[in-house]
Amino acid sequence: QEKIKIGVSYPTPTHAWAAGMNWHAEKAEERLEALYPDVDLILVNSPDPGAQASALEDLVSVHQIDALVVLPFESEPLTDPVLNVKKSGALITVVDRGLSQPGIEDIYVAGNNPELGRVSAVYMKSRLKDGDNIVVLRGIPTLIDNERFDAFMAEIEGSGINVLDHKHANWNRDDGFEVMQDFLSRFPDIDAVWAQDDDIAIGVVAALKQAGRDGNGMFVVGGAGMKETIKSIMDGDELVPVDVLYPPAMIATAMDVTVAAFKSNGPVAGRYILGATLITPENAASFYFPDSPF
Amino acid sequence: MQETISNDVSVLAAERVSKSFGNVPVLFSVSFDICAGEVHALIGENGAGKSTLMKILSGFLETTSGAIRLDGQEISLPPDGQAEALGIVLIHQELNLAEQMTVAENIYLGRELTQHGFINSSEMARRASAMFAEFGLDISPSARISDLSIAQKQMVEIVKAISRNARVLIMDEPTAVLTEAETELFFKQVRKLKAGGTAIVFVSHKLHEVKEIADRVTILRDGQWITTKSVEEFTLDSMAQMMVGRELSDFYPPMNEADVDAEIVLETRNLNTKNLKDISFRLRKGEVLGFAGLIGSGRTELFEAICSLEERQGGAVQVSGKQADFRSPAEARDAGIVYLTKDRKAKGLLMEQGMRPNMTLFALPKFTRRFMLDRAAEQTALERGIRRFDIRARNPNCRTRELSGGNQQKLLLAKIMEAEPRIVIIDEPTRGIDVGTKQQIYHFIAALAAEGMSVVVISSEMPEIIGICHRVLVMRSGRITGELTGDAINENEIVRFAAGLKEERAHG
Amino acid sequence: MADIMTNQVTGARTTTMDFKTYGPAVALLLLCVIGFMLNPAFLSEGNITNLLTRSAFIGIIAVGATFVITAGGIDLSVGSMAAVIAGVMIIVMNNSIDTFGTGATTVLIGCGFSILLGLGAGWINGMLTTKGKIEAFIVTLGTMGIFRSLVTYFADGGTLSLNHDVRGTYRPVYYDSILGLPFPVWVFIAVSVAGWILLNRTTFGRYCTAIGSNEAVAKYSAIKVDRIKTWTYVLQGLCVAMATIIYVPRLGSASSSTGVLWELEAIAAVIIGGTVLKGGYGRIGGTIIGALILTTIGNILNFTDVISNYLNGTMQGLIIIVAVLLQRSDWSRRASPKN
Amino acid sequence: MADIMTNQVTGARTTTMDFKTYGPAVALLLLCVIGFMLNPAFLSEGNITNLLTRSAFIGIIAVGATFVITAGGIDLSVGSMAAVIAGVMIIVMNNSIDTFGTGATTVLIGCGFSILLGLGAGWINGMLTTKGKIEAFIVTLGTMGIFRSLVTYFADGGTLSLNHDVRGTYRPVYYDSILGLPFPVWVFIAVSVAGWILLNRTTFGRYCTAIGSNEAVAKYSAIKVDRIKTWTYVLQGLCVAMATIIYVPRLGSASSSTGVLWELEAIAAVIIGGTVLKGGYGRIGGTIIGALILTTIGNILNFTDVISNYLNGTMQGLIIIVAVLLQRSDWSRRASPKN
Ligand SMILES: Nc1ncnc2c1ncn2[C@@H]1O[C@H](COP(=O)(O)OP(=O)(O)OP(=O)(O)O)[C@@H](O)[C@H]1O
Ligand SMILES: Nc1ncnc2c1ncn2[C@@H]1O[C@H](COP(=O)(O)OP(=O)(O)OP(=O)(O)O)[C@@H](O)[C@H]1O
Ligand SMILES: [Mg+2]
Ligand SMILES: [Mg+2]
Repeated sequence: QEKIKIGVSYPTPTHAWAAGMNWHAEKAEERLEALYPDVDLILVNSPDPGAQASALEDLVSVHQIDALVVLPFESEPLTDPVLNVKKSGALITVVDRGLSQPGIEDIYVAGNNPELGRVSAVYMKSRLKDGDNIVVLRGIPTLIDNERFDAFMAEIEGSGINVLDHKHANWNRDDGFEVMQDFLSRFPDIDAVWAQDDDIAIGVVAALKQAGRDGNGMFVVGGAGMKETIKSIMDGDELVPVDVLYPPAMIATAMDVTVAAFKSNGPVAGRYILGATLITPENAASFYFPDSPF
Repeated sequence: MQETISNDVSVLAAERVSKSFGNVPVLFSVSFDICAGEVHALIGENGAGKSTLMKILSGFLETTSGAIRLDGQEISLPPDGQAEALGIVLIHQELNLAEQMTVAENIYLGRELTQHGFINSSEMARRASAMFAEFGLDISPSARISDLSIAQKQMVEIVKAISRNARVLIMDEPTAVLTEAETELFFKQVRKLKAGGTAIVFVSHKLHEVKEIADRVTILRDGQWITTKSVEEFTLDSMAQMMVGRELSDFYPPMNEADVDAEIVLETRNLNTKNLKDISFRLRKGEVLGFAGLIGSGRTELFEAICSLEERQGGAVQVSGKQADFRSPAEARDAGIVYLTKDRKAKGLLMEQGMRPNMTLFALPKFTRRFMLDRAAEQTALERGIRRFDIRARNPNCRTRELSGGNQQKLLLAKIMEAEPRIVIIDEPTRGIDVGTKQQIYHFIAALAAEGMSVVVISSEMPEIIGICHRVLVMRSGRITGELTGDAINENEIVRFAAGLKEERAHG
Repeated sequence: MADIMTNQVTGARTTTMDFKTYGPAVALLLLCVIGFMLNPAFLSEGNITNLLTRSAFIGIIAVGATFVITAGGIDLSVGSMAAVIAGVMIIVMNNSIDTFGTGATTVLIGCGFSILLGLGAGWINGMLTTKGKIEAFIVTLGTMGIFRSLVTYFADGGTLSLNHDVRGTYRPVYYDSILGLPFPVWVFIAVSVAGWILLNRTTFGRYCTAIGSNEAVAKYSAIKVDRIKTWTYVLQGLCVAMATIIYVPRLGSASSSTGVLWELEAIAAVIIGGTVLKGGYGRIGGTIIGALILTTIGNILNFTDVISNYLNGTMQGLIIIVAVLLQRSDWSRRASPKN
Repeated sequence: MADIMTNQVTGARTTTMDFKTYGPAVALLLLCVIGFMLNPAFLSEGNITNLLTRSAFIGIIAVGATFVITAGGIDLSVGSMAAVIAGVMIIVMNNSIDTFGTGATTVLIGCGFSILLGLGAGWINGMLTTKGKIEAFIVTLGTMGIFRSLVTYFADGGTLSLNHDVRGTYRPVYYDSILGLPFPVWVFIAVSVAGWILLNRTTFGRYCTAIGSNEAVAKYSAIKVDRIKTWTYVLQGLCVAMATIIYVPRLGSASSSTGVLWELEAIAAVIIGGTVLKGGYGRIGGTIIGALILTTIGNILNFTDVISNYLNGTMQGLIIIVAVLLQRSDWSRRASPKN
């Protein structure tokens, strides 16, 4: 009997968030294939946009997929390749990063990047007062990073909080550590740090502790919802009191919805935007997945 | 004083040329000229400045002071071999070939034949073939340089230079690595060029060759012009004497009788390699054993195989009666057997390093104390080597490349002798070495043998083989074809064995 | 006598050369067999076409790299150069729309800019290496960083996108076929043939080989070493520009992640193909097979989920090493002494 | 006369050598002056300490790379090797807790494993290069991919984290100071001194230089070329292991992004320091200064917001090129002819 083939394409995990996504994707594959023997999910990951475009070609020409779940490396370069998949007749589900041309995808599942920046800034404003100083450690220079950063700055604007400087720490612990070390040498008075991402935050915390500047109400806001961070929020850590959710499990959601498109009798096409929830000690437990690598 | 210069006939001339490297002067107001249709030989001790003068005359070096005249006109020669466009071609003392490229590609490098803008490979190969045929050489134009023996490479250099139809052909020791047979082939071409009006400069330490081919001879000593005279006015002895500045008596050392019953220190039985077939011979303690043969007869390969520098394909080697299958040159060295290569530039010395690291490289384990290099001992070794082999470096800190060719050769000899071997194999021991030092080296070899060391001399210089060896083995085509002992060693016999006119079952 | 010797030498040489020549081809064939066994769709026309088209980018760049490497140099900047050229091309085309519309003129202006930039970037690499006398590795490591950060700057950290209508005009350059072969494959073939002729049949190629083989000898043969070396980098730049011209219509965008690691892929293709990294021996044919091998490895890994995704890199590494092991013969022994 | 001459020459020689020797140091000094002018806090004790500690990783790896490069090789796998060693170390330590607790024993077991892995990985690189007769560039490009993907596999694409209590035990190795200098700096100093002695005062170092200058001469000088070359890779592996041992306690984690591009940084440090990429001339002192230069560039760029973040790479590239231009003197002319 002919199987329903669903290709799942996403970037090769090079940092923990992506690894978490990969973990959730694999779990979902196991679960869905067990549930529906006639569904075959094919997971491929690619190290760069060109390779992902190639992988999409291969999914069509070799596997002849019926549906595609894709987390594009970047929006622009993958718009056309995804369009080509669509032309082969496959159902398209886009995850996280929208394509640059509307109307290609049948289903859209995403987190909310500007909201992540905004929620972080709102929290900063709630803890800091006029004239306080913060530094910002950004991710890899990409659209996502820009969206988060711009929304953050827009929200901070007019609050009287000074953003002393912002540097790219590339969603990487080592870079977070080194950039923070240098910020600490450079600015004698820092009241809080927006690290944007939990990996960077880990490096920032290490640098703060090394310099002995982790007291006096200093705090760091990361993002994404790494399990270690959530655990320490649950334990009431002062230095990293909150986190802003950007769930890697969204890929599983997308796979569920896509399979549902073949299996459900209800309509599934549409947009599913997941919130950028502020994780606090009160709600942390519900975002804690101890088995995930992230 | 420069009465021999007559500007109206000389094609190329140096006038009161001086040259210093940094602050070291090596030529002092030297004048030199070449006329069309003559062979002008330049001789002198190692480091006298011959190569320097030749490079100046062909534009590879600039003068510090003095003038160069081409056809009587003062000229400043363009650098880097571009003087070729003016008809001046230099064969460097050291090989200058691109190893990975083929013979034909090298011969035409820089002036490829083209057709409609594309390289005409077949035509170049055809012409190269024709030139080799005219020479009487069998080298394939499509062979890669790296696969040729050093003598073949030298012939390629010569053919390359001759093919350029130069007006002035300057040759810096072209015959140093050639056997007499090849030298004859070469001289035939030289005479032909001379007849065609080419002006030729010939540098050599083989004085009999100078006597044979040159019309005029200029002698340099320590960078000073000594004399320029017609070749008839010299005898071999007077040439040597004027070069060295002293009388050279007892050129070859007195030969002590070889002890035919001395123990056998090295023996091979039915040794085979890629090009060698069933080589068997014996070397006795205190013996000087010569190996003669033509280009590619396999002498080098034989001893490289024994020292594990080349692959062996069967056969047995014994050193002092014990099986000796060395797995590395280091094992051979530690067993007291060393090989001195004739290819000093590619295999012998680190040209970019100083003299000291080169001197001790081969025997380096000897120079360690508590795991550290003993630099004082290295320095002592260098000083010893310089004294023993009369290495003349104006600047002891100079890099090896800056030494004159002959002094490099001496350094190589000193390097190998640092290992204090019991058996030493010297491939072309006096390649590029002046007569004075040659004499010293011959006496040195004789002294080694007298002390009970065994010496193998691979040489293309017949007089040398005859002058210092107790016994001579002749090789041809990868086999030993003859053996000569004592008074039976003479040029005639060697040539007959080497050329295949005579053959006996060698019994070593 | 000498006759026998010479013949023996020549004979031995031919066999080794053959193995050397066919080694990469054998490796590629083996890969194809493996691919077919894993999934017969591997040999489908669609997949073969995809594979060839994909190889075109790296292949064209690698043809340029063959010259640089043959002449004893190296260029680590090609990936970033491609990115910055793509970026500037897109900016230029988007800005030309007002004046020239969204038609072929705009695309041609973009392509012209691409070529100019490629030549210019190559010339800078070449001059810094020859006149500046800095080692090529350092020069191109430097320009690699510079180009990469310039494209990030131009794109403001994001992605530069080609105007939608211009893309429509430009699209066929990547997606259309002539006589059943996609256009990029034709460009690849043309560049390969031109490269082969240039390397093997012109004095320029001969000089590259001579310089890589022994710079002093080349210099003494009155070859203008610096000029030829500079030209190899300029040629490399030109190849990068051509690869970019067919790359841009594929994805219609450029960002700081465009062309990452292409330099290593290009160099790997060249060396897998049998060119000697230290210079002095280059093979365009081998380079092309090398590029095909690399793309095929990626393609095959997309074909199977037998292997954990995370181990793709392991497979790639192993295959590259084995492919070279296949053709190692005794070449390296011969080539290694720098003499 | 000859005497006077000799002295004069030695004089001349010394000046060129001096410029060569001090070139990198001058560049470093200039950078420090610039740093200070941009922000006086640059010269604060805290920042200098940070800078030295950071340089330790790349510095230690670069000391190993100096040997590999001096002997005419290259190792592109060091960054990935560091990542995989760090990963395995963490796994081993986490698994040792049940048996050995969270004390020093566990940490020592981890370190022991690290050393073994480093030696083993280096040995594999060395054997493939020498016995396998594959070019070092390809071998280590292959192992680079393999190591990188192995750590991704072990970490399941994510991050491997060291048990919290073990980290407590291990932490001082990165964060504690002895006599005012952090422990990693001491290790760096020790490795540098050992490396200097090894390269300049032992037969091994002499042999590396000889092999790098001319492999054939080395062979004819009874040097076991293959063995020495293999040892350089083993030494490189050891250096990577040591760098990893001081890296792991810093953040207590390893992931697939650990050590990315360290290979290029290490090679750049070596070459900025004056070692010749083609081999035959190596300088440990230069390498150390090279490593400091690279770290200082990054540090300075974090100290100013004059330059757009996106242009960091441009500044880095420019500074590297200029630093090398500063010390080019006439060395490259001397070194360029291969024979
Ligand atoms: N590039 C150089 N730099 C410094 N000194 C040099 C250089 N080239 C040659 N010399 C020195 O110049 C002197 C003359 O050398 P040259 O090579 O001309 O001697 P030669 O007469 O050719 O000797 P040989 O018979 O040994 O070849 C030597 O003392 C040599 O050390
Ligand atoms: N590595 C090699 N590969 C192929 N042929 C070789 C190799 N080495 C030497 N030969 C060939 O083997 C033959 C023997 O050369 P060998 O150098 O031993 O002779 P020789 O008696 O020393 O003479 P020559 O004076 O030419 O050195 C030559 O024809 C040479 O070209
Ligand atoms: Mg000379
Ligand atoms: Mg020989």
